[in-house]
Amino acid sequence: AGKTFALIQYNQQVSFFTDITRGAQEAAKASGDELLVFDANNSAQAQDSAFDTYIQQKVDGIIIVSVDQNGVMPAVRTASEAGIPVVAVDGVLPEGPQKAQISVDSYTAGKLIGEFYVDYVKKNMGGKVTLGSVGALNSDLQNLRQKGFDEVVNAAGVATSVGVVDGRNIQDQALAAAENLLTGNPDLQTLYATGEPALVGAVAAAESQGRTDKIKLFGWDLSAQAIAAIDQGFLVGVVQQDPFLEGKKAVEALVTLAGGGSVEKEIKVPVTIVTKENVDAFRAQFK
Amino acid sequence: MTLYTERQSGSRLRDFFESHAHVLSIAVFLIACCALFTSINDVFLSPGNLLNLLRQAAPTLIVAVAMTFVITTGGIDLSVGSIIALVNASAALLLRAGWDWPVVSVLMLMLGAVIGLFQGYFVAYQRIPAFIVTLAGLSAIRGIALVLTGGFSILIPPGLFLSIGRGTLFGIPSPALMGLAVALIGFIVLNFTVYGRHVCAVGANAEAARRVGIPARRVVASVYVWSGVAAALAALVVAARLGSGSSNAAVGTELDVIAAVVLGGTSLMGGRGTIVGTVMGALTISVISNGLILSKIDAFYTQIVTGAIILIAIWVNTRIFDQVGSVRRKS
Amino acid sequence: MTLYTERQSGSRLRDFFESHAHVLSIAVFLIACCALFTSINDVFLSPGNLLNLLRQAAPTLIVAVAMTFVITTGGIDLSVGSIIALVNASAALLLRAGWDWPVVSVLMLMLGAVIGLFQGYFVAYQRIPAFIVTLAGLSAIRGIALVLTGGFSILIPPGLFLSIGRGTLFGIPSPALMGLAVALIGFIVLNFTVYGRHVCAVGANAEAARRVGIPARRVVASVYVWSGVAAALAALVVAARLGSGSSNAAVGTELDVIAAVVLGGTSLMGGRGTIVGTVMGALTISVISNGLILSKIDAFYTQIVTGAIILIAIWVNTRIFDQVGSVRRKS
Amino acid sequence: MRVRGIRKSFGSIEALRGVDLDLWPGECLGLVGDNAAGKSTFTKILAGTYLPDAGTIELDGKEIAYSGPAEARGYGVEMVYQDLSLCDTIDVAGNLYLGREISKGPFLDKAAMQRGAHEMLRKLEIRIPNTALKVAQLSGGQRQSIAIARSAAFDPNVLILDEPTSALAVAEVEAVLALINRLKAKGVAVVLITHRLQDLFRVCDRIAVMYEGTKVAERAIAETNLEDIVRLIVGEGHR
Amino acid sequence: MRVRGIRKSFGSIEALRGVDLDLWPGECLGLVGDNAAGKSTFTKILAGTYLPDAGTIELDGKEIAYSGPAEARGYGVEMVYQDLSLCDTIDVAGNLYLGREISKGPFLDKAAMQRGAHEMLRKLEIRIPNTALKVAQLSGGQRQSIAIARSAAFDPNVLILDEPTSALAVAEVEAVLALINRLKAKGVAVVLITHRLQDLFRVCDRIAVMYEGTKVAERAIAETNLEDIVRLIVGEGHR
Ligand SMILES: Nc1ncnc2c1ncn2[C@@H]1O[C@H](COP(=O)(O)OP(=O)(O)OP(=O)(O)O)[C@@H](O)[C@H]1O
Ligand SMILES: Nc1ncnc2c1ncn2[C@@H]1O[C@H](COP(=O)(O)OP(=O)(O)OP(=O)(O)O)[C@@H](O)[C@H]1O
Ligand SMILES: O[C@@H]1[C@H](O)[C@H](O)CO[C@H]1O
Ligand SMILES: [Mg+2]
Ligand SMILES: [Mg+2]
Repeated sequence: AGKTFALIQYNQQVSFFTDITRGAQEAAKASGDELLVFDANNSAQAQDSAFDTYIQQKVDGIIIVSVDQNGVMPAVRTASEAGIPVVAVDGVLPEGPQKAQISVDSYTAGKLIGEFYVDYVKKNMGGKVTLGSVGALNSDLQNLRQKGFDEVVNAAGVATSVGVVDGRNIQDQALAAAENLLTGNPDLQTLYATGEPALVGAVAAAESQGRTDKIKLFGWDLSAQAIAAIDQGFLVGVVQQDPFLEGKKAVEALVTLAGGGSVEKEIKVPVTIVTKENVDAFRAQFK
Repeated sequence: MTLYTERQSGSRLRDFFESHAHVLSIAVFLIACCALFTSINDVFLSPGNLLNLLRQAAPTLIVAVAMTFVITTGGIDLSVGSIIALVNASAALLLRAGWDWPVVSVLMLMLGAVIGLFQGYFVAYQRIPAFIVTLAGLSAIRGIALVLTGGFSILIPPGLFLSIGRGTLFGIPSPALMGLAVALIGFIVLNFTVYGRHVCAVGANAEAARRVGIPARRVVASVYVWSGVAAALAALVVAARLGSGSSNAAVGTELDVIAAVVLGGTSLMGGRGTIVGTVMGALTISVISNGLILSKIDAFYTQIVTGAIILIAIWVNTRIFDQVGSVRRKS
Repeated sequence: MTLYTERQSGSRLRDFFESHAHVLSIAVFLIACCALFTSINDVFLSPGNLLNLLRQAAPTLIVAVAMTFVITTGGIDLSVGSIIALVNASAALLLRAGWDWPVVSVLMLMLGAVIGLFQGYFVAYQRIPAFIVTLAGLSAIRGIALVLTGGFSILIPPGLFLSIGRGTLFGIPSPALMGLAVALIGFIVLNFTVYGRHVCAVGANAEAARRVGIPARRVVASVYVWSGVAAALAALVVAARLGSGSSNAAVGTELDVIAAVVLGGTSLMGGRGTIVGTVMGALTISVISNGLILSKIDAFYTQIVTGAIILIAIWVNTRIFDQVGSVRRKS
Repeated sequence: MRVRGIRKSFGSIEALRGVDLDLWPGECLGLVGDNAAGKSTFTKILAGTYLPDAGTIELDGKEIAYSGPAEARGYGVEMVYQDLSLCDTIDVAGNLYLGREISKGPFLDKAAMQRGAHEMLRKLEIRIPNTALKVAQLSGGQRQSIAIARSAAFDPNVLILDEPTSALAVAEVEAVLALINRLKAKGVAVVLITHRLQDLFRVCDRIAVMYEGTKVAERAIAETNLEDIVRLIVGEGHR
Repeated sequence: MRVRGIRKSFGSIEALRGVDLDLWPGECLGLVGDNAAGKSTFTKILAGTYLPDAGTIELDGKEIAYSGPAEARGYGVEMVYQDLSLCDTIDVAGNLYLGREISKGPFLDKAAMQRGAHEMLRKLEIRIPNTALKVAQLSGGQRQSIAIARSAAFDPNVLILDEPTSALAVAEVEAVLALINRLKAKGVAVVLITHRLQDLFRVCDRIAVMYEGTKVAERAIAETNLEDIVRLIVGEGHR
């Protein structure tokens, strides 16, 4: 107890990240340690600078939710050389001195939702559909989610893609892009969204175009809007990571390390594909 | 040799072309874009898509009309995207807390006005460059939205509020109607009222305006109030369309809005503004992003194509202006 | 009654204060910020942290020096963040493909120059507002970076290149040295060369400059070349610092850079620029973000505090200027 | 109007070092002096454009402290500035009515202003074919005419003219001098700054001479002549 | 210099409707005309600032087509513009040497320019206490003096003065007239636009009169007088 840890965040505009922060804060409170949070607001450079500053400040451990997985490595090495343990959350860092990686592997999980999608299309949609995607092309992770998903879906040959539009990780941009995708493809049957802003935008687009009865959505990251859409039935499956747990485990790992213990290099957190069946378990979280 | 003749008064039509060259050329460009996209994809001209287009353009359009006033005074407002985020988040929070939607709407417009007044005060009365005041606003105001939402996107409970964004009247989407109404009001105010004249005067020569007794500072402050109110209105539309409020809304919108205004032919130097041009500028931007998706351009290329199209639009604009206008006025 | 006396020539010191008021007041503000953060946290003044600060400020500083030239001509360059992204991504790709780092570095500076020249051409020779040209650039150039990287971050293989970002000379980080060198060159060029004089003249009165035979268009085009080159240099620093290239780098940097320049006292209206002010403006921005981290401000509040501090800095600046300068010059 | 002890500095330059002046209705005061004597600065203070560092202004025996030119205009003080102070992007009629637009409710009555503008220009014998032209497109003399027409149009009590005829052709100068005489007859107090000394003798009742920020002499028009004024301006023989 | 058939329109306004003019070294040509006659537009074309819509300019018998004012300056054509064309944020010395800075390599030789500036101003009897002042801070007459000093300083072949004395006080006007006579003696061709007709008779050899975009008359100074010129300008009795 009484240690100071720092959490270097990606941004604080998306529930996913805020949940990591909350989980970390709760764990820190429980162990009686101080947690400093830095919001990089999507900037890799700002994360690098924050590392420098925290190293000067001689914190006892750093949690990094990286914007650029490769771009934080020099800072991670410097921190480790200064004797400060680093734990990575969410973005998967390359091989390096970080003590632990707590995340969902986006590529693998992309494949997972891909398999779920293939399954669903075969069972409920006659095995052959059209597919559009709303991505965030500037996000490395979300591109991996697209890649994993596409590979599985293409291999199964169940969908003809009409293309990916760029929601830029901004809700209203994603909405406009999704709307245009829908009007441009009046018979579109399925839509895949790779992150929270994209999914929120896609849900709103389906509603505003009055297409909720003709289209099925799949995507990433629960939100209140997503739960409502699941209830209405047009959002079929959502990959839900457990960011709160990730944040919590990250602090716990640092506490262990600071106490001289050791932790597993890869700390697994479960992903769930949330559907109508299991959505109730998540309601409380998004009130 | 000593033949005293008066000058012929030349063609008024030529004067008309010259003084409206900017607006005419963006009009030509807009039509060209529409023709191009129509030829690529027949969905483009479908009524459904056109209504879509209007609805999507509405938030940008609403803010751009007010921004035309700001830019006409020689100022700029970089904070509009952040104001949208803050109002949009606040509205969602209040609605979720059970407040009535008319109350919330009015309060939100007032919030926009207050923010605008605050910024306008620093620009007009403390003479701090508008770029800086509103850049500070850009950072701080979104920061407030962040604090209010805690980074979560806030669901707006179903209800009448949502029809601000999703309703239709006579088959026309309500955001489009609001956009057109705002544009019409802006057009009348800028061109036909004393206030509009004062806005131009302040932008053309602030010191001269002050010297003839125009309340120059009050006029300058006021345009920021309008851009605050317009951003708030746009925020209500965005919130109602998304059915949620988030501090993540409208990132970067200020640049779209300013691009719309300048594409339309309003001068960044102040003194000269055109609402008709702004409307077409805003539509052009929406048409481009809509048309590119319909044309199934690879999403990776949309940013490149968008940038290129804006540059070409303005370039053609300048060229046409130079041709119609005084040929080779300057060497 | 008919007493003919000459005016006393007043205190030169007062003139000095007046004409340097902006720079003096940002200096005062910077010192005040440093004092404040020192009192909150003793790490702030530690040599390690100060070197950190310099290193962190370097990319902004490098671009801000060039931007001072651009703004002094009355222009603006919104594309610098995107140029950083493109160069940074291209450099990473070339290095990964096994090219030698000196070759890559030179090529990248040339790439920056070419982009700047392209934009400068449209601004100077096609007379399209700089705001629009570089706004189009902001979109298109980052778009190219996106296409090149496919949206993924590119790892730079270990090697000498990385020392551009991480090396030290006499204990001073190499980015800091580059930043200071660029600032020194900028200072000399702007204040003591014929070219620098022409940059001011073009910004003060472009038509007058043209009339006295200054190659006004060439001068205007040139400043965009410098900002392109400076952005490329900053990109190399960033790439070497992070050991990776990404199309996501330096989003929004243009606003930081412009804020640094204007905080320093360069006028957005053109004709008056100060490199010393720019250096202090860039340092102030870095000091604020560094100091806020050290002060353990809740992350949710940093944006608000940053915005507020910028506004206050300029406000104090204006106030002091008004005091030192002609008191109540205008009513 | 009674002005006492006006001082004004810009940085190290003491533009005005204590200037006193009296002005009576229906009279024209000529204000002359070398370049940079402080004439423009002084009259700008009278018109409320600058606030003085020291000194008082009394109007009809009451001391007034302007807060700006709008207020001065409220007292009926009008000025033609040396830099003209026109809005380039606004048309001729708009500039003539700037700050005093004819309106129906909040709306501009453009037709009435165009008509009124024609009338104003006609009275001053100014030939501008089209009052809908932007001011930026006019010649130097035309621009100056507009500034003069504007200042004279709204029944001022005090009219200050800072080198109003510098860019005007012969006939137009005559028209301005005639205008000044008309206004004097109506009881307007006129201050005329000019370097065309011969004009002074055609309209002025008194002449004040400034030198390096002070008033060095004041002469009734009957007591002086051109050579005397020139000598006073240059300050020869007085040092 | 031989100029033929110059035309220039701005939108619907035909500023120049075909103007011919000859100019000889060592002579001063007065160019007069009503406001908006087209004098400034015409001289701007001579100085390369505007390109004509039609017409030719010959210099020493060779036809030249300017591409801009820099080129005209190259031929030794200098002009004082009616709007002065100064850079407000640059100091007095800097404005005097604008475009022709004294340099050591790429570096400005500021000391030499300050010295040179003092010299130039002294020659023209212009009193500006401090050549390091920004031009924005100067009075109207001081600004005009600087524009004149600049144009005359670098041995022009053709010097065009567009109302150079409009804001000058008596002594300064004299200095400018003396300057013109000095330059004439050196073989410079001078074009003087002015509304102070009496000045014409002190320096000009010929007077050209413009009216509504055309040249309507040309008179040798010996053949004419003030009344004649006034009549020519107004166009009375010729219609
Ligand atoms: N805004 C200003 N800033 C600094 N100095 C100024 C300013 N305005 C005037 N001055 C200075 O004040 C002095 C008086 O200037 P002013 O314009 O009043 O002269 P003036 O008598 O009108 O001359 P002119 O006949 O040339 O117009 C000059 O030395 C000038 O440099
Ligand atoms: N840039 C321009 N745009 C449009 N019209 C112009 C422009 N410059 C001049 N004109 C028009 O050309 C005509 C001639 O103007 P010019 O300035 O040459 O007159 P001038 O003889 O110099 O008059 P003044 O004695 O008043 O200076 C005027 O009618 C004017 O309105
Ligand atoms: O993993 C996270 C979240 O899932 C969210 O979609 C934002 O981007 C990613 O980094
Ligand atoms: Mg004056
Ligand atoms: Mg003229």
